[in-house]
Amino acid sequence: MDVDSNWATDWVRRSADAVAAHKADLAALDRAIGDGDHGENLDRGYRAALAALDGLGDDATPADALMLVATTLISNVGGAAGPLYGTAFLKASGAAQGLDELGPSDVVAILTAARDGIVLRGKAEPGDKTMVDAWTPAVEAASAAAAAGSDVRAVLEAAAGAAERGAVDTEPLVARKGRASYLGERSAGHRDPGAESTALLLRAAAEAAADAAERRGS
Amino acid sequence: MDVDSNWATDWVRRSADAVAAHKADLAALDRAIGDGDHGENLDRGYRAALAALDGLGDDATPADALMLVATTLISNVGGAAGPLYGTAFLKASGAAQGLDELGPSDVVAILTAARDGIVLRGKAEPGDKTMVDAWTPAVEAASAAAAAGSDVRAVLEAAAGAAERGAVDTEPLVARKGRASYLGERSAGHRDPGAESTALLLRAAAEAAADAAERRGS
Amino acid sequence: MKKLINDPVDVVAESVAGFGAAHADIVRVVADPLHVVRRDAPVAGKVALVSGGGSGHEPLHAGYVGHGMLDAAVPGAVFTSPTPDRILAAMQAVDAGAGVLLIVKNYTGDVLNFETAAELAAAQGIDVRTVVTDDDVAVTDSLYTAGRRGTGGTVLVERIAGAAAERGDDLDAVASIAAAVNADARSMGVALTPCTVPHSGEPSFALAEDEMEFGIGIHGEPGRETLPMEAADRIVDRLLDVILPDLPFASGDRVLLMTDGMGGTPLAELYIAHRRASERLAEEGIEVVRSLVGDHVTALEMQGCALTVLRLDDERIELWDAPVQTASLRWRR
Amino acid sequence: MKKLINDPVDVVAESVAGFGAAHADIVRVVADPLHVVRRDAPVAGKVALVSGGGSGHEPLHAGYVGHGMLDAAVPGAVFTSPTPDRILAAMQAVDAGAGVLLIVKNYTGDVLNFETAAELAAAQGIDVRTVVTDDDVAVTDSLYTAGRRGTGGTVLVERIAGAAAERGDDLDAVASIAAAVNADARSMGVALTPCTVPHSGEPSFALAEDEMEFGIGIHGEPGRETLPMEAADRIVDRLLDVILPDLPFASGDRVLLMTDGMGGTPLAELYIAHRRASERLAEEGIEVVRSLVGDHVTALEMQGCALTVLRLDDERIELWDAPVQTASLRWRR
Ligand SMILES: Nc1ncnc2c1ncn2[C@@H]1O[C@H](COP(=O)(O)OP(=O)(O)O)[C@@H](O)[C@H]1O
Ligand SMILES: Nc1ncnc2c1ncn2[C@@H]1O[C@H](COP(=O)(O)OP(=O)(O)O)[C@@H](O)[C@H]1O
Ligand SMILES: [Mg+2]
Ligand SMILES: [Mg+2]
Ligand SMILES: [Mg+2]
Ligand SMILES: [Mg+2]
Repeated sequence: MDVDSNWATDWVRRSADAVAAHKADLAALDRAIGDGDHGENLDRGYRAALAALDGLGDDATPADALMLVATTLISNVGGAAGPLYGTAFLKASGAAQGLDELGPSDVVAILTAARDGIVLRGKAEPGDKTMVDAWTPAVEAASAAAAAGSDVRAVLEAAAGAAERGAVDTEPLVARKGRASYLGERSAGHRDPGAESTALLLRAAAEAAADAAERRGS
Repeated sequence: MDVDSNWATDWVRRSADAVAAHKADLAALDRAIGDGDHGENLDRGYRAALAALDGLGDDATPADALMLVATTLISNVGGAAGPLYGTAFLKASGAAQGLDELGPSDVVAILTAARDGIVLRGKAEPGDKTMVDAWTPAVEAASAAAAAGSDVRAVLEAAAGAAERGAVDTEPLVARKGRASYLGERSAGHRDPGAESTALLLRAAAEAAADAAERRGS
Repeated sequence: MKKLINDPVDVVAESVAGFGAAHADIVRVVADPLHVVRRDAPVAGKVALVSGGGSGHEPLHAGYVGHGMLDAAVPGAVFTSPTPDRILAAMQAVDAGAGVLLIVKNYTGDVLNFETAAELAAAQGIDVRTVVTDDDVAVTDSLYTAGRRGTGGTVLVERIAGAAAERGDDLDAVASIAAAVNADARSMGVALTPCTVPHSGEPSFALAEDEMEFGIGIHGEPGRETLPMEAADRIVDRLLDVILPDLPFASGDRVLLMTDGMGGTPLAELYIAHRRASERLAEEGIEVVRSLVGDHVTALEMQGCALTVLRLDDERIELWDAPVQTASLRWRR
Repeated sequence: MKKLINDPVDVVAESVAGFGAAHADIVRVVADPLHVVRRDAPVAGKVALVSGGGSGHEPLHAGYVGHGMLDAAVPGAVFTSPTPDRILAAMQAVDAGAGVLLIVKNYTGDVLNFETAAELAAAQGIDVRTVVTDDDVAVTDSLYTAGRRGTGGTVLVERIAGAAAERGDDLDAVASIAAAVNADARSMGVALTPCTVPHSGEPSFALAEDEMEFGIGIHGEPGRETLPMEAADRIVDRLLDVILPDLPFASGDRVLLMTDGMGGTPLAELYIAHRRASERLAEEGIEVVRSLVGDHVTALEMQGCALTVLRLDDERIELWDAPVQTASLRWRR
């Protein structure tokens, strides 16, 4: 089964919950190799997004919900993550344009557009120890799952799992982009906060899809 | 037996040693009810006085030595204690004027002049929890000893003992002069640093007299 | 962590409001989207200078808004770049048609948010140039990192370019003076204590009683290396050992020497450091012709110091000395 | 205790030397006996203002030497009044025959040392007046104590009396303006952390993580009482609850509001406090017509803040606004 705008808004709500619940963890990761504000920044952004959801009309499409997340994050998060996540959701919204229901390949297109947006803005390569190291395996796993005939729920499950592994895999890396890069070798041994938050957001997407499937009884 | 200018210069040396040895204790007392600089200030002054002793001619009188202490303390100690001790030694020097040998009544006159100088400058009364509370019993004990026919050594021993008891007796008092007075009731329970340093200086005076007596074999 | 604050969420808004109340003769504060503009903005015919960045570095940047320096400052959350909507609003408020120069400290967040704002402003017909400051020599490898950070040199860029704009230079000229000042400035700092972001409550890093963080960043991000604590003169020499060969500064150069606090350093200690730095530069035949000592680019209550050396020439000296009237830098007005 | 110093014994000498190097356009430093004079001293025909006190309160007093403020400052050891020989040397250096006004903060040590210096100067034919500042309302009982302490109000006295001297007022007039400003100023401070005197190495007092020292003195001497830590607005209200009824300040008054750091407080926090203080004064119908926010009278690296409120009239406003050119307070020059 496919997902619709309910999934998109549920994703926002679950993302807000996850970020709020892990705010302190993200702050601690960012304190270790950055400046400690990643948890607070994302939380401020998602609280604003949650509030903004009320303004979304009943006829809103998934693209509308994604666009709302994009603009809200851009004007509330700040720091590096604000424009990066903002661009991700902006591009994701573009990829969802005109669609009321999203199938497995649509979801892959959305995730790919999001990842490409981040790379376009931030110019990080895989292995630079950034959120790209969670997004890239997520996109790959999602593509593989879709190619293998999985449904949306399984595609997002694959993406979330890969992002989580990708976040863990940033630990030995030496940062080459963002604030952590100033630490050079000393950045190794710590997980990248942006990769961790990416894993949280994609897990929220998967849970929203699982719940949608459950509700529709499939 | 009486004392001469050797006693006066020995007093300076022993005072410098005693202050250096108890610098940290005086600092701690002053930190509790003041600003913690009393030890350092007096130590700076007595180190300067020690250095200045070299400039004292062979024909220097006790009054010259006391004057040298006065001017050196005035221009090196600063804070409240600098002018107070400075005035004390200035007046003490005046009381010793013209004398090469000091007998019991001369020593009483010197201590009295010193105490009066402090009261003149600082306007503290007995019981205000200041150095006056060490000087006043010291003067009284010295007078009593001299009146009873004691020699200089015993007179100064009486003064030192009384100053020490006077310093201890400042502990329950509430300060009414100097920095400690800002604490009001909270100043009770702490010994006054200036009273304590007075006890150190008078103990040094007594030891110098004892040593002079020993040397002369009396 | 004890701080003179109310709700941590309100720190920036309340602080900027207090700033506006204290300096109403110089600035105007707009609460939403939050930004600070000089009282008389937009100034007809003048190129406008806009800067901004995370809060917690006060007086940077709002303290430098006024005649002869910035036209607007855009504060972000503590240690967090401001968002593009605020930056855009500030640009719109101060543009007088002569264009806007953005002065951006080189941190990924600042660069990305100001870039977005610049795109939006350009789309509205505002003529925009951007100078990214990157004077911090603590970052060794600019190729495999986000590049050198913008620190103390930013204040000097704001001042000298601000004076050029006040003199009537056009956008390209102001931008090129700003870029040249940045290119001739070098900075490096050391922290003796960490700082604590209000909403975090945890110190930004750990330092033992006998350690210092050498090459610290102004966001409390750990520095180049943790070294044993040393005497002030030795610390200053260590900083200059990195700073001087980098440009390089050479015998005969005239420079501005800035000894900057981190927020929590007693001024008396900064002068001790400044004394050794001046002495060392004299030993190298470098003449300190202008000095600036105090808290200019801070990291909350962090203790330590940063040195900035800027090569001067007659024009820069003239611009430096020109009238300036801001909350934190003021003379001849 | 980590400090940016060399040998603790050299702290004051090295710091003042660095100060002199940084501000050679404004001051001249004499190393022995140590004092700081304005570059163009003695100024013909002008009444000279001399102040001083223990070091550790920077920028007080050396930071206020210059046109429109002090003619000389005399630094003592850290938290220790300077000795009479230094004070006398400063008076001799700046007296231009029109007399010298001594501005002395009311601490036993300062009063006694300046008194001695004044006697020596008078014996040399210098016309001397003394104003003892005692604006700190934290001291409740002036009869059975050394009396109220001089704190933030001292800066305002130095500034306004300095402008009067620059205007050409004679010694009696300058002294009476100084005394009147002191009489109309009220201050009180609170510390969140203690400070550590360099040669001592021990914090001046102990404060738990949830405590503050209310009515702190600027030498880190314990305050009126130890209270549980509170939000900034509540702390500011507590301070004003003591300050305002004391003069008393009344609805319709025009005032200068000074929100002072203790040395280690981030500027952003001072503005948060200033915001509430301005708001509260407005609530009471008191109009804040001039503001001063920052580190002016500090206690090394102590964190906290002090508020000073001074009643203004047209003349004081005019004197306040007159040109001033010192290291730490400067405008219109
Ligand atoms: N150039 C970049 N490309 C992709 N991601 C980046 C880049 N720079 C930083 N990031 C991500 O941003 C995260 C930090 O975000 P955040 O703490 O909000 O910003 P800041 O570093 O400005 O404080 C990093 O953990 C990293 O994942
Ligand atoms: N008015 C006074 N009369 C006599 N002694 C005083 C007076 N004021 C202070 N003292 C003495 O000075 C001592 C403090 O000296 P010190 O610490 O050197 O000066 P400060 O208080 O200026 O730091 C007190 O302990 C007290 O004995
Ligand atoms: Mg961060
Ligand atoms: Mg003391
Ligand atoms: Mg940040
Ligand atoms: Mg003292």
